[in-house]
Amino acid sequence: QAEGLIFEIGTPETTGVDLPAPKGTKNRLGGVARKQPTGLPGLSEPQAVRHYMRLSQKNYAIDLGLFPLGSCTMKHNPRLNEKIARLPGFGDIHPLQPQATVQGALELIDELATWLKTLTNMPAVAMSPKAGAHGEFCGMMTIRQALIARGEVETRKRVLVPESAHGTNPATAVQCGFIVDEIKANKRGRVDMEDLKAKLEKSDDIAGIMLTNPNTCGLFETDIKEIADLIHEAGGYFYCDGANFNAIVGRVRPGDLGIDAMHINLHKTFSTPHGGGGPGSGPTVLSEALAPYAPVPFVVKDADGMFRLVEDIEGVASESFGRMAAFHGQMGMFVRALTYILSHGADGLKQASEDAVLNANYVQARLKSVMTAPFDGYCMHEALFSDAFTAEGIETIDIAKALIDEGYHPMTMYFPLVVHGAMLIEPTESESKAELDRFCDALESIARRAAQGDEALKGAPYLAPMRRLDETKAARKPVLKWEEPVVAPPVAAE
Amino acid sequence: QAEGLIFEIGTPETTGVDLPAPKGTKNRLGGVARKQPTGLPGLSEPQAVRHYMRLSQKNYAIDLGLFPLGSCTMKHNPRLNEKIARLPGFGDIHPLQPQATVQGALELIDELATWLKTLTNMPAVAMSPKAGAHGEFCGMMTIRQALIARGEVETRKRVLVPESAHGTNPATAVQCGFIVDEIKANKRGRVDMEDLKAKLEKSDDIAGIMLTNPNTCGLFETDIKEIADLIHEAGGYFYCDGANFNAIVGRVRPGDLGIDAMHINLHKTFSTPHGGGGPGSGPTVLSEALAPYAPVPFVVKDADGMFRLVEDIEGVASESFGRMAAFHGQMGMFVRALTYILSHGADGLKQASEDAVLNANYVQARLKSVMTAPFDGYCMHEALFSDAFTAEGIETIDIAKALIDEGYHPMTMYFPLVVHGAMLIEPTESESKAELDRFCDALESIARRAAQGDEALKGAPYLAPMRRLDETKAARKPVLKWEEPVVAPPVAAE
Amino acid sequence: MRYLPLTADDRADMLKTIGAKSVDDFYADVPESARLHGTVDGLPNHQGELAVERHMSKLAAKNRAASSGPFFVGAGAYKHHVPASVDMIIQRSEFLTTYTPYQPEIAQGTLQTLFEFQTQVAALTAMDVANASMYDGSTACAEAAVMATRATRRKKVILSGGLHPHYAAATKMLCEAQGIEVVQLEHAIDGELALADAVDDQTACLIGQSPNTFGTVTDLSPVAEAAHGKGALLVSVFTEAVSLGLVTPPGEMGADIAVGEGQSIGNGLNFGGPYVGLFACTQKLVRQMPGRLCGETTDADGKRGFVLTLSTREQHIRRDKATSNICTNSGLCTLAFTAHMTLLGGKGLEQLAVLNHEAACDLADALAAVPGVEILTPRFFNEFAFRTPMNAEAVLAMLDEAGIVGGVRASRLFPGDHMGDVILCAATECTTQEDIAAYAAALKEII
Amino acid sequence: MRYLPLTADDRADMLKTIGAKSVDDFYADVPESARLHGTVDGLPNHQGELAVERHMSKLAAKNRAASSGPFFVGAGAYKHHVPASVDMIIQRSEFLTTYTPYQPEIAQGTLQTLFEFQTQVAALTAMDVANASMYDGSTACAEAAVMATRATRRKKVILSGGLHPHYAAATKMLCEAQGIEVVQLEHAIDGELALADAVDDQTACLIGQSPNTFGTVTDLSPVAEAAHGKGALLVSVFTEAVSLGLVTPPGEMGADIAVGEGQSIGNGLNFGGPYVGLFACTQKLVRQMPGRLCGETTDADGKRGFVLTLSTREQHIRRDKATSNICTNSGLCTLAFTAHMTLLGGKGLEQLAVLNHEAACDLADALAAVPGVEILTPRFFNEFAFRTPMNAEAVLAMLDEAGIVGGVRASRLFPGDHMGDVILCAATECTTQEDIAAYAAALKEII
Repeated sequence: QAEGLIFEIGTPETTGVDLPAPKGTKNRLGGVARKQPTGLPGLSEPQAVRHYMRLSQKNYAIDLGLFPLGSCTMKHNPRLNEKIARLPGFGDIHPLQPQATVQGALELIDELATWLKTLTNMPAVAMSPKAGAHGEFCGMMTIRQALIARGEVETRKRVLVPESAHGTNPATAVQCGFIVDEIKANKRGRVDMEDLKAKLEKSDDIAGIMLTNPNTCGLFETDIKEIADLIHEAGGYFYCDGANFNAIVGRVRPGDLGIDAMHINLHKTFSTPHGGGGPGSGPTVLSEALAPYAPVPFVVKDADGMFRLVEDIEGVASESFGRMAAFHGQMGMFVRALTYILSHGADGLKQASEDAVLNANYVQARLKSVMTAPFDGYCMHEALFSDAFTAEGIETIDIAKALIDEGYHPMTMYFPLVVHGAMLIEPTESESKAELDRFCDALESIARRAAQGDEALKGAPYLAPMRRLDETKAARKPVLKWEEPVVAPPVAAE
Repeated sequence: QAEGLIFEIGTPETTGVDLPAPKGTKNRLGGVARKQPTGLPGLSEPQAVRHYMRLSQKNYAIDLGLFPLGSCTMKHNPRLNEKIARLPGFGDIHPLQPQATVQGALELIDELATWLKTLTNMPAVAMSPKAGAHGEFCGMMTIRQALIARGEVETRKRVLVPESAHGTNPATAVQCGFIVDEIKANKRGRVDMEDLKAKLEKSDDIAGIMLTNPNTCGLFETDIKEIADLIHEAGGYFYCDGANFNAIVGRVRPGDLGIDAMHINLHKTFSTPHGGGGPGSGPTVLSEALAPYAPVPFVVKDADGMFRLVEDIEGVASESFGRMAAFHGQMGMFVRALTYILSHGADGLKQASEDAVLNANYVQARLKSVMTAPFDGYCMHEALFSDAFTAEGIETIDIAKALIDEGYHPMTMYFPLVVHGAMLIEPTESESKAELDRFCDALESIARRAAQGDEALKGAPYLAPMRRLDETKAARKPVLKWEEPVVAPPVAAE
Repeated sequence: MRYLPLTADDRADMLKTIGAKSVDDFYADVPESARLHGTVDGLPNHQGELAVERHMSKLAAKNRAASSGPFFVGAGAYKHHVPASVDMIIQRSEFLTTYTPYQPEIAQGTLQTLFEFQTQVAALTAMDVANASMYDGSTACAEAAVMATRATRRKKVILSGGLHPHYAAATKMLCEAQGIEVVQLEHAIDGELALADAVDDQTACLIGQSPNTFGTVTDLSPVAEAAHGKGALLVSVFTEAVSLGLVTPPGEMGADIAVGEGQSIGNGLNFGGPYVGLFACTQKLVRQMPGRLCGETTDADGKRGFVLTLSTREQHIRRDKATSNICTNSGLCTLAFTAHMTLLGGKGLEQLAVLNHEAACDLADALAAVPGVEILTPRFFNEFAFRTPMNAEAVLAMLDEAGIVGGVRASRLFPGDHMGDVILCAATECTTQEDIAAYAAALKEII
Repeated sequence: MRYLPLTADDRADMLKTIGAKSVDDFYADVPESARLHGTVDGLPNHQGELAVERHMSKLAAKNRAASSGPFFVGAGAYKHHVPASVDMIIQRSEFLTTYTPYQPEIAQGTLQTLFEFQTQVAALTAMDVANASMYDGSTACAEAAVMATRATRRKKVILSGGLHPHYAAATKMLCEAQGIEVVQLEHAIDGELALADAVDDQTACLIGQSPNTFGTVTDLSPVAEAAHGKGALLVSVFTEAVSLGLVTPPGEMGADIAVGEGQSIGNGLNFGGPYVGLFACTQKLVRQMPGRLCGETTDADGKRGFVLTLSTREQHIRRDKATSNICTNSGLCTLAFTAHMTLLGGKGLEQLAVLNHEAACDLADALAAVPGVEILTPRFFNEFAFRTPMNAEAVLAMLDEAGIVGGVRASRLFPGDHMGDVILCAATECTTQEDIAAYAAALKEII
């Protein structure tokens, strides 16, 4: 059933809040007053609740079933984390209250920072980035600032980025003033070391490399330590995209691999809810070489045991590259992530990684006979397939949409780009074997239909709240907001 | 999609809680220890959350749409009430804590009692009944106790109950040791005064009357004051079933009608959530005549301003009929009801009643041309129809089930009994006109099909999570719990 | 008014459709003298969330929350930890804002959870069948007594001296209204077995409790034997559902009916309510049971589904011949119970019970070491009674000043029973070693 | 481990299916020297909810919640009342635990709310179009500056002296990385109009704020005119979204891009994040916009539906040619905003804004009456700056002792700007007359 827009349901007279009547004070706006009312409709509370509940029913969610989006780590979101984040001592404190009144908040940031450093074996972490891409930005800005300090920012402009990289990597590099130089993948889905070495032959313009590990094919970069050595020898820095950290937490510490910076998606690895597209949080761990350039603010513990925010570029922060955003980072996500880390503990985090990898390998093993696994061997926490097995005319998107009819969210489609018609499946550690078996059964049956060229797949989904949507139409003449429909004037009587 | 039972999904080894390991203390049970483990399965938290979320999707609810169950008052449940009930100062206090540590809780009970007395214009209220039927029980027990005090409990056994009464009324009367004598309804859907008078000709065995007002036909008992007078003249008491109080709050005070006792369903009139069948709460207001017999406990305010629980039958409570249940009543519901009352205020409660009645009359007006309205005139907060308009073979249940396919919860069916194939529709004040129009359109179309004898109605619902369920089968050989399926022994090889 | 969707225009349009001048027309049947003009006196007009929240928060702030410090009150309600996901599940709109599942096609969510609940309760109590819950433990107990009289066609009920006095009171009240004789045995810390001596061939049932109000656990098997020997039933009561993970359950003791309070699993303290009454019995008695029952069946397509069943016992069908007048269960509390129990699983419950027992053992040791304290309960699960050399009320008041809620004075529950120096106290998994040490230290200071 | 469904048996079965001996096989590619044996040092093993909740609650208890007493801090984040239903809506599983709506067929819930959000933001700012949100106001401001340089092909950005210094810092950082010159005008309480004088034909945009960090409201129309005269754009910033109900919005002042912080509507303080950046612009600039956009379309059956659109601007398609590297919005905060705004409606927001303004007027009057206090902000909405005869930090510390959180010292935001005696303070609908009286009385006591 279609649910109307609030503009169609509500009226401008209605309100779902009751406020005391204003006293009628003469205003002190000095004439800077709004001229046109917003005209926005209101809904009474019953109407509003129903509107959002009905809309919610058109969404799929982890709480309802497997959400195997590769590289997105859609794992279970513990409800304890939500409860803790709503304690008034966390949810109801202002970022600019006197610091003496928020010592618990500062301690929490410090404690989370400690565990992030412990899990990565890195000496420093910048807590303020607001999402993964913001964390990448933070990492690349510290590299830029280090190059400034070395007097080489004008000469070292080239950043190597594998073709399998997340799209944000090249975008971030460019945003920081770098030039992107793509490196190829080899037949095993890893960085082509020959190509890398060739790119490093001329090394005096190298700023660094941006590499995802485990990479976007779901594979661990076998030569990662050699890559780190080569980059460092070339005078560059090693940025690691930590989007796939979930595969290795508690088993491998990125600091032991020679990296200089890595962002951590708290909303992936440490399960802060994705919320339909955010908010995220992207703390970025830094090596000794980059630590001095970390952004403000950060928390320090003074000799008297008091926690203190360093907010300005001075003193201990005098080499900082600056401030990335207002205030001190995504506190709401910090609370949830710390709750998650303490709940899992050292043993639980390790077990979670292992279960995530086990689940992905199980899916790979169950499906590789009916779908095409482009690379040999075990995968990490996500299983990659190409569309080589499909009959002419059946595409990855058809398989994805057919999964919807089986009651699942599709996998990641057409990414990474190194594989034709990629399907990237990340089940996460939150799935039971029974759930995985049901999923594999469903996907196996779709894959067989795809191999046989079943045209019905092209019409999928049939059972979703909507059929396939016309994205081309949306982009051609974008309708980005609701407008009052133009009522045709009554035809005048002849 | 079918969702398995926890016994099919879970395993006895799994648990969704992490507890510290026991120390291994020698037990002091003196051998009174469980022999057989429960064998109950556990689920991990992700599995449990998904299980309940998936099951929830098989339910209909007010938050999703109109829930026009007559006599149940399925109105919007404000979320503020849920928030307040979870304040640790309300949700996390023990009924037997020292009273000095729960003064706010006692004050809250006293404050809610005050507003219930104000809204009903009654001098006393018993707060401890746990639901509507428990409130009826409370009221009838005070009557019984008053008769004991008068020395007439053995002689005055007869309680008059209209045939339109809720089934709980006769059940309650019997549970209190009374004998039920049914009185008829007249053609206007009210108490037949002639029948009443006839029943009162012999009056020395009359304990009282149990009358619902507004009654279960959704009508105000026109002769209510005369009824009260007649009962009182006969030496009996007037129990009013307050299930339909929602129609008159703020417009009529039951105390002005001559009643002696009335329960109030906090979960109807004051919107504590129905929760799939409870918990309810049924405070019972009492007249001067009955007040001394109220059950313990109750709250009194001492001269020093401290609130105190009277928990035993002594002192001010020496005439009390006793204790109905452990502790002091449904505190969780009291918190929600008081929040509701303060949010609405005197003006809002009145407006809510008026809107509830307006909405019901609108439904009646919109549908009376296609369905059969058995009584003339306006209704109160619910509109009653009979099945007289349907073609042979089409029953009330078919219309109800067809409503499911239109996206609505059915109305109350086959109640009250005074009308053939009754359909009792209570939209409540929580519905907008647009919502009512959609509902009336849907029901109108079903009614037309019913009048034409559309056999397809008998198969409805078609679009619900399940088709019609076989209730006869369920009752014939009841399966009331899950049992491990018996695995057929393997057939021995010949 | 934020909860009312009708606009002024809507109201006018609707009156027009109806053909009424104003809403006053609808109230024309109300006797003139009973019509309220204006609004009720005293109650203020509508207020916004902020104002209401302030008022309610002030009231809440006047109460000491159990989590805010060392807390040792039990005696029928227990401070346990409830997983956060349980509260999230019961706040789900489709569970919170739905009605009794009278339309099973669109209520399978509620019905399946009830079926799972019934199975869990039957397994926990080791009984054949369980219903879909009662208001609370005390009303379940009263209903059990009446049910026993129906089943045996006898009119006498005997209550043990350890039965929770509120349960006893509720049972007496319900029975006496129906002309059933209730015999209350003398209050005793360890006297459940006295029931065996009291039974006679007029007795419908014996009602014993384990753990009882003083915390004493008792194997009621001898009571069951004595009852059955006289054609009577045993009703076995518990107020602490967590004990079922460790203590001999009613079914293993030969009980015919098991009733108890389910609050401990999934439900908060809530100052005494809403709680959830558990009610189970033998297969033989199932058609005598009060309350709702959910049963398995199939739909028109042959798929497994669930419905409320055996409703011919209930008042909306049977009216004055119903088994009880109860027409609600404790739905949402039932859901909380079953969700928490599902998270625990059998193993989890057992471990939780052990932790409770160990905490109580530690508490008993710590208090016993305080000079002048005498532990009175011989065998216990997670609560016990102890004697102090002073008036218990005074001791509790002084503990309160030290920030410790030390328990319930026995004289509050058993007035007139000369228990002025007895305190009932409980420990659970929420009790820390620090809490226990603080209690013992404060008690030492006081007495 | 409560969050992990695999049982030991499952793990063994699955390894068998895979043909691996143990999970160690999967990590064979990890260089030997980087393999961690055992578990990481220092971090304890898994803990139950109760233990974790205790730890976190202790941390929370060390913070003073804004609701716990008189509270007057603003300067970019505001204490407002959020209706209880908003939090219930955002905790709904289908909103909370879903991903970016890349599969529109099963994400219409998220998409339709985004479309409604965009429409609301456009109406509030009086701009043509709005995107589906940015991280927060400060990053929205930085992105607006860069967008202006793209649109004008110029490389210079001028910031007003009243722009929130954190916004200025974030903007400077992003611009300078890309070789964009940033000119910061001198900090001034009432200096937004100085932007008009600073514009030249190298300027990509002027960035002004109203209400600005000192609370001053300014009609930026002359700035827009001056900018447009030189071919530059006006970026109009706000940090208090509630002001849009009362104060001249960006679109009415001729802004080309409007950015601001949406926290005030629907979102709690959360110590600074997550918040929600609002971003709107003129129709002409729409294809230059960063961030996600939701657009209307139809499905294969012709039904209206919504999709993410114009994604050719975004990095997952454009990679190094994207308009921004941002690939998340602030989804759940957006939902909170739009749900609260839907409850308010236009009329409700206007009334809320008036209440805020009146509270601030009362506060200004009360403080102005304290001898030695000088109100510095000439025209304000709900916050203003005032001068005290003492060091502001000392005054705030003494207010703190009196239980009053009195505001932000200007020197925290503008170090080195000789504002040591200036306090920025705000009032909202949560501010009571008692709060104001307590503030004035305490201040009188102190200075």
